[in-house]
Amino acid sequence: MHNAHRNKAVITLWLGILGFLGSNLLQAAEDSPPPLPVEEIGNVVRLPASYPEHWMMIDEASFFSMYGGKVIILDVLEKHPAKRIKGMVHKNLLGNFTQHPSKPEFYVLESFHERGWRGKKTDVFVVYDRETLKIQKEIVWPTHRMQTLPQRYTMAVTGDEKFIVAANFTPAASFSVVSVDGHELLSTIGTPGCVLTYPTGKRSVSSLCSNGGMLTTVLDRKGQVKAQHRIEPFFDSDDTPIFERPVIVDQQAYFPSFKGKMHHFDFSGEVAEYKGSWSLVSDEEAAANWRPSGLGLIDQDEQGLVYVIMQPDGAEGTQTHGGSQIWVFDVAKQQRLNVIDVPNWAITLGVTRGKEPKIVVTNGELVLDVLDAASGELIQTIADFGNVTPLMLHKSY
Amino acid sequence: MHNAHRNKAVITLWLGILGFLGSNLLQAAEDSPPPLPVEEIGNVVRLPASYPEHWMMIDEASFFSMYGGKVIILDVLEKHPAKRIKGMVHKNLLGNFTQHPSKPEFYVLESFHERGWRGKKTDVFVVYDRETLKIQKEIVWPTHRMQTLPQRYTMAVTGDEKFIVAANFTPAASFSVVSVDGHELLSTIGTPGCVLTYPTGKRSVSSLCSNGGMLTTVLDRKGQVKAQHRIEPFFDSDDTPIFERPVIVDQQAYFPSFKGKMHHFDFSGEVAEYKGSWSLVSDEEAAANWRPSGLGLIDQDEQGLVYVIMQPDGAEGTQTHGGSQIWVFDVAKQQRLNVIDVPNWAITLGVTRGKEPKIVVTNGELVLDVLDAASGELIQTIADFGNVTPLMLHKSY
Amino acid sequence: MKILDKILEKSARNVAQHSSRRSLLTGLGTALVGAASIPLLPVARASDQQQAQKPDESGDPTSCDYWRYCAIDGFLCECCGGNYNTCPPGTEMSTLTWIGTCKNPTDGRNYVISYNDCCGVTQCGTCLCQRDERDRPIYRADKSNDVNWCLGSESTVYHCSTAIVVGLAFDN
Amino acid sequence: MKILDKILEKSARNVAQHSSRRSLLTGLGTALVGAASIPLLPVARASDQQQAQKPDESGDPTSCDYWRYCAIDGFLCECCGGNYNTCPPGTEMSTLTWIGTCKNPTDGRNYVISYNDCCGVTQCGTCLCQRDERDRPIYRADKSNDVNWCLGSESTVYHCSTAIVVGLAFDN
Repeated sequence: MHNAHRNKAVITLWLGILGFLGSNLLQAAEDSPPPLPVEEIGNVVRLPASYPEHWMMIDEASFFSMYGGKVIILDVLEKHPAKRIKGMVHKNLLGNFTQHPSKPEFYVLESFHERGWRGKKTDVFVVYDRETLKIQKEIVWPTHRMQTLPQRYTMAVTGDEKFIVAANFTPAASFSVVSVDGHELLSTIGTPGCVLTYPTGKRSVSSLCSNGGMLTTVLDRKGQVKAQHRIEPFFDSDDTPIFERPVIVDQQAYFPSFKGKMHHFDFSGEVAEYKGSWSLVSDEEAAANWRPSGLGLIDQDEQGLVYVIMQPDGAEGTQTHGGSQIWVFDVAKQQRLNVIDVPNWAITLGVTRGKEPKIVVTNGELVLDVLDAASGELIQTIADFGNVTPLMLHKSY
Repeated sequence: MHNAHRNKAVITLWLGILGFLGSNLLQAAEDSPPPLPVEEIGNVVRLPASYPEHWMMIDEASFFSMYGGKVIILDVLEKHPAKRIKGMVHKNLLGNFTQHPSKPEFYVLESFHERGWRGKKTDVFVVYDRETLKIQKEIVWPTHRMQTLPQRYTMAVTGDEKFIVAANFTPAASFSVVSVDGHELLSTIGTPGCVLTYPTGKRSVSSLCSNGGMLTTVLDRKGQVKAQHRIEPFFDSDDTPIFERPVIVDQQAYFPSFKGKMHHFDFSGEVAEYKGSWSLVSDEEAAANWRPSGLGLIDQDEQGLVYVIMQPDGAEGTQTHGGSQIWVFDVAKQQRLNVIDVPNWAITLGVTRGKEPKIVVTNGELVLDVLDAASGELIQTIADFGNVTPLMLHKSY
Repeated sequence: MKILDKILEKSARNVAQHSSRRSLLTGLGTALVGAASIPLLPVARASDQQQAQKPDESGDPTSCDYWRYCAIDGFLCECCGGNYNTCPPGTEMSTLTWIGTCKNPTDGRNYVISYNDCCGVTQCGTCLCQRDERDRPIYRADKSNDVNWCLGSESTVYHCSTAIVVGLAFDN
Repeated sequence: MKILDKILEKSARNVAQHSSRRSLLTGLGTALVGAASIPLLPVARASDQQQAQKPDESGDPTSCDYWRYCAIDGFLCECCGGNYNTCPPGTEMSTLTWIGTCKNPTDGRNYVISYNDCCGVTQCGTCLCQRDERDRPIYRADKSNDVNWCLGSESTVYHCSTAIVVGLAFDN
């Protein structure tokens, strides 16, 4: 992190209260140190183009004042409370957020009324530069973006890293495609009955459907629709609902059901392929109603381990309320490796990048607990970082 | 308070989950009561054109998310926490607020950027209808309104009730004039070195000046400047500063100084007239540094008594930090009548209208304590009304 | 939910001056996925029937436990200057909604409840109530309360939620 | 201020997940009344002087007690990704400011401090610090911190405040 020096003349406005004169410096007693120098005005911090592994991007939904939503860039291992915040960007009215994995930029899709809450509504897609947190480009959106509580897959970057796809909901469902090169809006593609944008293969997008199936939309090199494929229903949206929030490990997607079944999709090909399901819970645990629960209830580390918030005594209606434990799975082996008791409930979790991952948890008091992923031990609790409702946690890149 | 019934057809959207048929009603067992009727959709509450005396207009500055500022209309005597809120209106980016004393309308002067925090800024003057809380008219403002922490006199209605005047700050100081009839912007009048809009006489506006004097601007019947009069300095803005927040009782204005001198102005004539000063504190109290302090630190009841927040051990820098007592004065007799120990500090106070006034205090935890003005006794504490920073309290009309 | 209630009630006390967090924050109003695949259906209004007995309902609409709120997730209009079936002044009631099925404990019948949001004023910010019974993710938008259902209103800004009886459920 | 500190520190604990209220909320940046009557004045920069001793300053810029903050009222940029004299990324430093005079306890000199706000990002919302020494109401805008001093910037949205040494005070 270094400063961008702007060579701006120091202009001070007030006559009479300023008495700084060069001659004063000369009059300083020889024994006393010289006075502090006049400092430059206009300096602004610059961030690195690639963020350290222990930073997280906190989606502060600002649920009580949605005009003030923001993404807070936070160093979750910093011990000094005052030095944890690295920067913030605005994200209006439950704006959507995603990041490019290798290019130093991220994206916010947000809505504005001409007068705060009234007047013409405009949705805009905004490209932020990671180093300056300045807007590189703004695209006026062609339709109504999806506006919900924060999700990881309302927007995504495609497998080839060349397109950003973003879900719309008017309430008819569609998604729009933006090029990474040049940031041009390329197309808007209807996905009747199916929502969200799970990156699939190189240039495909899968969406989850009301009939319990999946729809994969294949894009061509110009970001236009090439084909759409419907995958037959694999769950019942009334009786055996799943979370719309999968974890995707090496293009293998895992969608937990409300009751703890794990549905596996292969997203590595051009079209999503259903690979069956297995259970996160034993028969005993199922009888005790141990269930996945939470908002951002699932994430993975870079070693491929998957972390899921689990609640005991789950019931109809408690599916997003969070839980008291985090279960760690090797999803390839369909094996539970560890159980972590969280210190103070867990509503959302996010896992940092790197070989020594940390679990960051939005706890029951809506502040963050940082846990060591291996030992489960509490490293620190982070409150007071400009937060009110930090509902979703993203890795940084 | 009665409902505005909108005769809207009940349209329900979901096939399959609805099984309501008239025939079901007929099948109800004879012993059991009939089912609940289908209810109308689209009803909206209407408020009375004149609000009860025990309602207050709470200026929620929303200091941590200024896009979400609002005026909360609150019944401060209602015992049921859920029934205290009567309505809310938006007030963006520390918007200014004032009310017409006899016409069922109030005014918000607020600012919007085209995109929340970015893009073209527009200031707008908004007329709200008291009964519907709907916007009657919006005027795009010709310059930059004054944007500060809430004040009572950034806007005001003139003595003849025919004009609304509102302060600007670009940072050059001026005010603009809007007609009450027709709500037309009439003029913008420079007030070099002088700020705020204290209503004076029928159609004059006084402003407080950096040189320690006052400027009275006289308007003509068309809301144009007719004359400006400078009143010579009566305090030193460096050494004997006063609060810019007077109480105005029957067109007699009282401006407390930081150290407890009360400066009296006669605002009943065309031009403000300085009437000298007297002390709120005895020599002993002055020695103990009892001083006025707070944000909305002063208000009056309809019997003409004046209530001031006082702090012990006052010092340079504590002038807006609030205090532990409220002192009650008969300002005509220059006499202190009562001292009230507040339960939990006081930052701002407002007094309700009527013969049995209540003092509403924004306390040290930024929630409201309601006190009986006569006895000083705590009636109730009001938290949890959509508030974060309720920095200013206004009577309702 | 009991555990969560405890935690969040504790939290609510801590943030007393901020707002009640009666339960976890997860929703807004009501939505409509796959509008393309699910047809819209106007439903007949009940005719006013003259009957000896009066319809029967009890409970406290200021409480999150009120029977009509079984699938709600949002600020209760009852606390915001409106009530359980009427919007606060200055707001507009959404026409798009999501729907729950709740049992009236007094007459034992299941009713279809439409959770119409009130739109066009800054968030009410008090009496947050999250029940979520039979709430489904956004792929079943007809039952999803995580969507901002003010999307079809003049202003898309969410203020609070009502709970309106729109009919008897099938099983009655 | 000590009493208030106690009260507000208690309050701050209560709203820990909301923000620190290190002291009362009363201000934003710096302003300029009577711009018409007070001329603007560019002030000469200090030439870099080669001296044996180094300028001396101590204290913790993350603490509201830091000497430069004697007249501040706002969120400390030191906590927001910037520091005491540098704005956080993505913001713009205001050119209009208000000014205080603070004593450096290390060298015993009084310095003129310019409280330049950082503008153009939603409120930082932490490390609120209110000192207000020699702060004056808006009729003396040069010394007033209740005004939004982002008014002259590209965005008028206030994020946090810096405390920049711009010279020695007269009495040195």
